[in-house]
Amino acid sequence: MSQKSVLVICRKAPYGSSAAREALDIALSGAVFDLQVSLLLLDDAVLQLLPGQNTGLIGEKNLNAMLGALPLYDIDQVYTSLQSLALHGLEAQRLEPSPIALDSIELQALIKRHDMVLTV
Amino acid sequence: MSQKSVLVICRKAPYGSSAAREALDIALSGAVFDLQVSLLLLDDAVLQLLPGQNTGLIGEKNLNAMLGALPLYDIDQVYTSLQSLALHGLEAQRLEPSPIALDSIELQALIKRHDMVLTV
Amino acid sequence: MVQGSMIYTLVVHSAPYQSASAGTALRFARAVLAAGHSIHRVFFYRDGVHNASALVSPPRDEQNIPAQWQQLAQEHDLDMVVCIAAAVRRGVLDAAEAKRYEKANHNLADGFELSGLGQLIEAGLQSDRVITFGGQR
Amino acid sequence: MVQGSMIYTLVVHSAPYQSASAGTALRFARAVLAAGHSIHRVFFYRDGVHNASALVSPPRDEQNIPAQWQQLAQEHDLDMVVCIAAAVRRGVLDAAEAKRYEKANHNLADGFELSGLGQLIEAGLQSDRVITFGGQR
Amino acid sequence: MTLHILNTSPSDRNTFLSCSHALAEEDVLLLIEDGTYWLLPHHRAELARIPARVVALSPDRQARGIEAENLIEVDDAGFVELTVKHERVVSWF
Amino acid sequence: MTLHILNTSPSDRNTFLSCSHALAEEDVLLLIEDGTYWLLPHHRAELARIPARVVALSPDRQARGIEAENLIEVDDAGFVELTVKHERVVSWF
Repeated sequence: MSQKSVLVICRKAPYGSSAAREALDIALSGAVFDLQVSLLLLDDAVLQLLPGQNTGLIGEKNLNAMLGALPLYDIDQVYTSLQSLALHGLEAQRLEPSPIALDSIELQALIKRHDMVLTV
Repeated sequence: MSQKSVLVICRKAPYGSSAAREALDIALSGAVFDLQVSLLLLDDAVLQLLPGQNTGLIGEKNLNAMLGALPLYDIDQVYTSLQSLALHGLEAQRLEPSPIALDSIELQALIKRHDMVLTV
Repeated sequence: MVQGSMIYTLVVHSAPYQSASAGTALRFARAVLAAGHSIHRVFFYRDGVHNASALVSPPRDEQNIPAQWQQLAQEHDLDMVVCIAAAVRRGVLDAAEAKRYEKANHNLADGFELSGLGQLIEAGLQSDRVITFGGQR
Repeated sequence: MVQGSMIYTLVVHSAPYQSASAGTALRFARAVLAAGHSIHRVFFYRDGVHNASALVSPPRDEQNIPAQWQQLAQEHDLDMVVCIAAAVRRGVLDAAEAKRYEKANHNLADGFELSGLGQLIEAGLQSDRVITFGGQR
Repeated sequence: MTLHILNTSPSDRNTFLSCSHALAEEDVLLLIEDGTYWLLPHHRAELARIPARVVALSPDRQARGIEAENLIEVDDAGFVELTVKHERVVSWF
Repeated sequence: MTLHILNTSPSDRNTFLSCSHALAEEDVLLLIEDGTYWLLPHHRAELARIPARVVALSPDRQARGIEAENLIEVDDAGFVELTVKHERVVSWF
């Protein structure tokens, strides 16, 4: 069997629910099993990339810090859409890790080049 | 203790989750305990009032039929907002049971005249 | 009770992990008690019934919300009621319900009690403030 | 297996009552099998782990989704895996996990198995199609 | 070709917009659960602007009391067929 | 006077709109959890159009990496005080 690729899509903010954390867990699992993993953060999920998150008072782990560890798992690139950045008025270069922002055509191409898509 | 009034607000469609059903259960409970109960269906909850629901194939009970039983519990009036009707392009008189549609001022007044508000 | 103190009822609609509101409700309960107010009842409804599971077992570096409710209840003698209709549908049973439904096991944590929606209505009648913590479909 | 038949993996993210998607997943699984395709695995993740609770006890006039999964699995020898990390956090335990976490009871229904996320990845590799059924925050 | 599945009502504009941006012309959009509310007359014009083909899941539409005029729909077996015909499936919820 | 509590992000326009229609001038809107994303610079202008006073829950804002410029915020004790000062509470989620 040839190496399959998986696109993990998350659309949720980091602490409103466990979605962001559990999307990340899928991405890391895919990487551990030597799949080619891409992480696509759309809509509220771009908020996972806001710097300066300080979760001490709400008793949650800092998800942004966990996203910083993605390169250790050979997930070098995080994607978002121009539309998602515009939704919250964010600039890619001010986010951590800084995502690649795709237009519609590129978004469609990203989906097309993956064998499997898992939305969380 | 004088008779208290409770406003039950639901904003969810009938079958996407159990929210609509469990909002109705609270309203009926309040009525059984002799509270003055008002039911306010906002946003997607107006969709609970669409006639002709046929739930046989999805294995759920017909929620619209259950709403028809509200008068038996002395909950004679269901409220919505003009904004909620406009959201889905619906007319109050074509809905069952037909709700009273409130503008913003009336909505604020409805909230103000209840002792307690429970959102589901 | 301090002067000007109030009586609260809290209604919890979400499970831990499902919505941040499960954690917010717990923080709010602590702050209410710290301010000298009293809590007449915490009522767990909808998916919030999972806050009363004895089997929730988070990793050590994550908060255990059911355990924290239990501890708070013990320290302040809280009345924690879980809607029985919402709970049995979702698989949260005490010994009596387990027997009624012929289940070998039960999982309602100590300190919680299954009862009807009437307990929410009654709590509303007895309280100055009723606050709902929700956050799901 | 009929000619042109496909291998599926289904991923279920929501609990019964939480989202209609719990019911949709079950209907889809039935239709997949009726069409002569095969299901390599049904993987229960996030709040979907509650589909595997042995304690769910709906009123008689409501569908019992966990029981229906069990029946379907028995008829078609389905492999139903529940994400262990998602499950123990939410209070869905088998006997081994109950022992590990020192709980007196366990509640994983027969026919379901707790295992790691690797089982989702492996299923994806073995399947022609992977379909996610979700619907919550 | 990708099958996109949408299960959110028109009140969730954002899920619809993200889904429609991700839809290629040769893709198909399947409306299920509360996604079938997109078939209400009020929402048809916006739905029609989607460049891809749109299909609805009939049991879910019927449950909600929505009329079936001028639309292509499938039953659960047809849902399965759609997943056979498309190389991958993306769920939007 | 009513305290309204909103915990949804600006991507859920509908919850925000319903809440703002229900807000009387003398009411207060408390932003908690993902509702604190309304404090992002991009959303401030729309938030400012609300006729009522707006307050944010500080621990939730800090967790999300949102800056606190020019806004009134409360800690958990302040949240409780707000519920004392208002006759009733309406939660929007």
